[in-house]
Amino acid sequence: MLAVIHTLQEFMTRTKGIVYLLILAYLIGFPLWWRFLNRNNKDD
Amino acid sequence: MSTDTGTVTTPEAAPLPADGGSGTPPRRGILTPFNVIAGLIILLGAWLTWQRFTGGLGAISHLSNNQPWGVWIGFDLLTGVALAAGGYTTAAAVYLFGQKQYHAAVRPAVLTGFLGYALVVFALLYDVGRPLRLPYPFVISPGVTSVMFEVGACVALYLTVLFLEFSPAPLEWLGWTRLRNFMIKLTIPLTIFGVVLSTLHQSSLGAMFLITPAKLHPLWYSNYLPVFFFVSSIAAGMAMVIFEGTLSHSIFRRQVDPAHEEEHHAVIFGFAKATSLVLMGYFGIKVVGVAVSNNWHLLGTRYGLWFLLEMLGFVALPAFLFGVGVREKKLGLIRFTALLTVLGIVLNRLNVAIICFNYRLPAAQRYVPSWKEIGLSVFIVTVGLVAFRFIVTRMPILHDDPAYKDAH
Amino acid sequence: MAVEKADEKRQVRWLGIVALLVVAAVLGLGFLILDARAQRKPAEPRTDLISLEYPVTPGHPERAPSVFLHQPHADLDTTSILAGEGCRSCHPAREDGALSFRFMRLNDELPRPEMVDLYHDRCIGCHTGPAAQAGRRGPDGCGQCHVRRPEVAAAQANVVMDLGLHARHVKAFDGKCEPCHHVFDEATQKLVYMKGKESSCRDCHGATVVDARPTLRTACHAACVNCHLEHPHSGPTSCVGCHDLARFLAYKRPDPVPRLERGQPDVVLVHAAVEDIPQMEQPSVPFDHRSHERDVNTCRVCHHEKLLACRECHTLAGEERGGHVPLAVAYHAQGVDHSCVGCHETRKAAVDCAGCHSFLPHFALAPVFCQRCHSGPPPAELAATGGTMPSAAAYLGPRSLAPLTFTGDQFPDSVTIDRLADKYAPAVFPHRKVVDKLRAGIAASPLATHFHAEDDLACTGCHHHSPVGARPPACSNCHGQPFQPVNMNAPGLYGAFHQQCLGCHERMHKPTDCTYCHAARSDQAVARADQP
Amino acid sequence: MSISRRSFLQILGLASAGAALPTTAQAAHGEFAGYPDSFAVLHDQTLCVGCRSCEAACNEVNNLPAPDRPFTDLTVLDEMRRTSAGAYTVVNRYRDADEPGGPIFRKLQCNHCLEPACASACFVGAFTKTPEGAVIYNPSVCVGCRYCIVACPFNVPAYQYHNAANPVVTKCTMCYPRVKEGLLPGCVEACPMEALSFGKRRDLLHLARERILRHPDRYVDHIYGELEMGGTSWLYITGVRPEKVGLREDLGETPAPEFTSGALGAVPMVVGLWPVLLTGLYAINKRREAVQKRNLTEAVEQAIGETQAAADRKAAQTAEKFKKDKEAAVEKAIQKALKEAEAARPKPPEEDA
Repeated sequence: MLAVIHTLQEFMTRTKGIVYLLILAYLIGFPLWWRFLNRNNKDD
Repeated sequence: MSTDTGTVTTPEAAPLPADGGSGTPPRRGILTPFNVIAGLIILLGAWLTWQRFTGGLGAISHLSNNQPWGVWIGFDLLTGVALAAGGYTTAAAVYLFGQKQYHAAVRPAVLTGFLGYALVVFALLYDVGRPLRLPYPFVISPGVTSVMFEVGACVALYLTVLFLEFSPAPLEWLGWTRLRNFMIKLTIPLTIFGVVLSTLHQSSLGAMFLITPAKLHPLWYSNYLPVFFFVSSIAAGMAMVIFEGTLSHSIFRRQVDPAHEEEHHAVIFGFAKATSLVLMGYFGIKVVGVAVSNNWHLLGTRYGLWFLLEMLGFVALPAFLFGVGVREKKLGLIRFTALLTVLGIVLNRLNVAIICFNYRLPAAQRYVPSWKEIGLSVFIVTVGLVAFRFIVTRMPILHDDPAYKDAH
Repeated sequence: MAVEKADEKRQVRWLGIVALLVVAAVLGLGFLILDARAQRKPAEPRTDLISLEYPVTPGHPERAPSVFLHQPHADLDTTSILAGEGCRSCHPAREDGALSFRFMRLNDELPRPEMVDLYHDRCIGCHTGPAAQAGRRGPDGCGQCHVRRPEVAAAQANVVMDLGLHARHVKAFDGKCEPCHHVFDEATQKLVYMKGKESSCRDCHGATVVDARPTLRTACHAACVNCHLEHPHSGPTSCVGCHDLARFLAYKRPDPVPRLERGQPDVVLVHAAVEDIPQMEQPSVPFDHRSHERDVNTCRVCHHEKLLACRECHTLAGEERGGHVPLAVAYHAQGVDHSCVGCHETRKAAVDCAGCHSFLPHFALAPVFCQRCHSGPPPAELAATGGTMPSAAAYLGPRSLAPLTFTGDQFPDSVTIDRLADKYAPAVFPHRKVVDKLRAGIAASPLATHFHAEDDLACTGCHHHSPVGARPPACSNCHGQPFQPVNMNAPGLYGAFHQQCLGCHERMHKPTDCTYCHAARSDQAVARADQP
Repeated sequence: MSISRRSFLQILGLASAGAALPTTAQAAHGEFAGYPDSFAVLHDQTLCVGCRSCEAACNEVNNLPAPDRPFTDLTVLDEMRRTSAGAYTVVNRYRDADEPGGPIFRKLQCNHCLEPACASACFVGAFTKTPEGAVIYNPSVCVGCRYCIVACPFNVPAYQYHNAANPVVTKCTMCYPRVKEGLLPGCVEACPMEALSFGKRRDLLHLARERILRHPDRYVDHIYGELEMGGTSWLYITGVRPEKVGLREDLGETPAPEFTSGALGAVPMVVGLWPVLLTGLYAINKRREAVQKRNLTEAVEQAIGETQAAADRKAAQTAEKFKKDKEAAVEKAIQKALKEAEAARPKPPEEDA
């Protein structure tokens, strides 16, 4: 499945690309998780 | 504790105009000296802009194939971003670290930050060969292996964050209360996201030079460059808050309400102590930087002396003077030191980008900025000052809008 | 309240000024040191510098070696300071009246304290005594002589008594060898002259004193300088006279250099030691000793240790006394210039030879060349003669160049190379003129003549990698398209022509600009017309 | 730069954040061998005679702007030149003809690194290292930020500073289109001395080693570009130290992308941890403020309660006292009235109160 990686540049392009997508997801998920954490103790 | 406003001899603080400052201050005619000079500079800027976008980069700059980045990157971008760090440091201090007593300093700092970043992007439009393609890295073809991709993303995002953080002031001025209240609710997440973004791109501006060990002088090149740039940006931000606070409280004293005035001293002393702490830490890690690469022998060369000047004269000295200023409660000394720290950051960024870059090239091929480049930088700073004055004299920055007593 | 603010301002100003002064002082001082370090000029080379230092005894703190300039002191010769004694004020006289070139003593063996006192008393004594009275007080402080970073550096060229200079001395002593050459007679423990045993000083005198034999430096000075002093204007007596290489080489030498007669043979039959002859595989080599003497400037080039035959030290298997270098290696060693093959190799760099030889691989000992040298009687014959060797002269090779074997149409006057003509007109290669020029170069050198016996060997300079013959293969047979993986080493035809011709022109100092070989075809030709 | 990438991350203090930091993966992978069978060029500097045919060919093949001085004018070599917007390659003379040993020339152009700094630095990915070996540039995405020119350790890329409309970065492309068609790069084809050999990088390394072995006195035993900056596809064998012909020997063997991989590796860590730390801090502060506020309000209420109780008690006491006084007063008044009545009856009231 994984194409053969020949150069460091190719390797970094692939890995950093995926990392940036993960960052995007994380930044969206974090506030949602925070709201989920504080959902029930409304009065706090 | 002496409560006077330091060295500036001010008449008894003029009572606030009746309408809470939202009305325009009494105008002393259009031709004040500031306006005249600013007008001339803006005209000059316009002419330079025309030359730049008809004759290309070479028409107004000494940028060359050996030195592709000049004063616009070295000063406007690197120094501008570092000095605009006041935004996230103040916001973090007040909202996240619970330093409510500096509450008055938040809005001016966020304004300075926002204008700073706006100017950086404005300057980038001139420096980049194809300004219309600036969004390409995010939409057309991302080059994720580049540190500049990360810088570009963070600066763009942080500019929006700063705009949102700053938005309550104009909204209050416009009276759009419902939107304003919504923005106020966003303050905390925006501040957190702002600090994250700032950490990233302040450090990545340094990381951009990691790729050129062969061209940057070993005393300034280090694997710690990102950490150096980030820590020095904190010091720069706070020093800028003190320096900008001093200026605006004297120039725009009519806008300052007594509450802000009162907090202003607390801000100056508190920030001075914090900056002194950060500067001493920065000095420590820079010495470690020299030790780790074993560059002690380079201190004996001409560049070594220049490095010592930067470290002793513009990092250790301000840290020491700040300490004395805080202990002896000397307002004047703190203001002078804030200026010294700001100049130190300008020197460090120019060293990394220009003065100690391409240090092996013979002197004849080294870069010297053309007066037009410097003229354009002055034009950009002037545009920033005019915008700053426009905003501060209209919007509730240095005073609270009475309609929103529950203020932030 | 106003007062308090005033002195606060004053304090601030004071503090700022003091801080800035400190920083400025540190940096100013730094710049001064840097400038001083940059200004320091490099040490001046002096041929008359003698660095006086006693061999360091470990654990004993030593001062830097002291710097002594001989010439300024020698110049005092005529002044009153040396009170008429001249050189004797430092160089005491030996029993035979000549000067001892050891300072204030006749031999070297002096313990450290005495040596130190000897120098200090004499030097400082004179500096503060007679010199001071004459108004030229010399240094007397320790640091003035024991200079850690002296501005002068020793630059004595070690010179060699070459054959030319030797011939001049022989004429001066009208043929007698006794004045310089001596042998130590064990019996009488004295130096005597022995006819036929004259040899180089270096055979006995080395860098260090060995069982009472003085060092080469002492021996040479004692012999040469004393002699020059005894006979005024006979030769240099100051350090710079010999130790300045340019000056030394400029001394007049007889031209041509007459042969140094020391009973050496004209032609030698080179073979292993008599008892090893049966193990020899190759025939012996007739060696023209006389003609080789003209090619070297001292005997030491070949006789690099002792003035003896090679086989005395280098046995077939290699002995300790021969540095474990077997005889065959001694003759054929590559990379050294005192073996036969090694020396011939260095001659190939000459301008007349470099054209071809820079392309040919170095040290390629092709079998065809063995007979060139090994043309003497085979070992069996040598063994049969039982010791008396046949005269070698008969076996020497031809002296003159054989005429060209190719004549008529087999040997074109010129060749037009037009296969690649494009931007430039075809190149006309003056074949005969070039070959004649090469032959003239070969004929001029006996070495070349001997090795290029069959003259068509010179043809292989260009017609390489193919048998010599009337119809050598065309260049394009092997050189076609460049960078063929099958043979990456062979350049394409375009590259082959230029590498060969331009390479040869460069090394033989011939013109290398494009239009020398072929006129430019395009309009630039006009612009080219005015070029010299 | 003597510390390695992994220690750099620890120094960032991220390792101490407890997260088991995965070292950047390629350290585990070891070196990358690069594209197999990629082409390269070997420049034998000792063969170069400085005739500038390569410059002329390069100009023609890439139809670059005409130079101001013709390519046959060799006086241009009197001063050092570098690649520029109009010239992908230049020949420089590093030793004059009259110096001992004669003139030395060397051709300067892009070295087509195996791990190009320009490709790593470009934030729109305009530079790519092709499997054929050439490093090519895509002007259609280039933003003109010129970071590639900063990043190139050999100072090769150039920029069209005087083109306002569509400036592009210019550099040698190893004649990528020609190579794709199986032709030779322009300069290689034009070089009369064949000082430029074109072929597979593997074969050229063998060729270079063989030439050095065959002529030990002509070459310095070093193939420049075999390892420098992680290896390049333009190799040099020289007759003098590479430094003397402008080939820097202090660049090291670390490929350019590795210099910035440490810093880039720290980015996701910051994004991952800073929000947690800051939100936590904010939550703690808010909680502390809330607790303080609650304590404050309790204290206030308590204070109010006490004052209230005290006030009540006092009020009750005063009321009590007040009542007693009033009764006393009433009592006294009654007494007085009685007394007066007593006195009035026997005699008329002589003195009034």
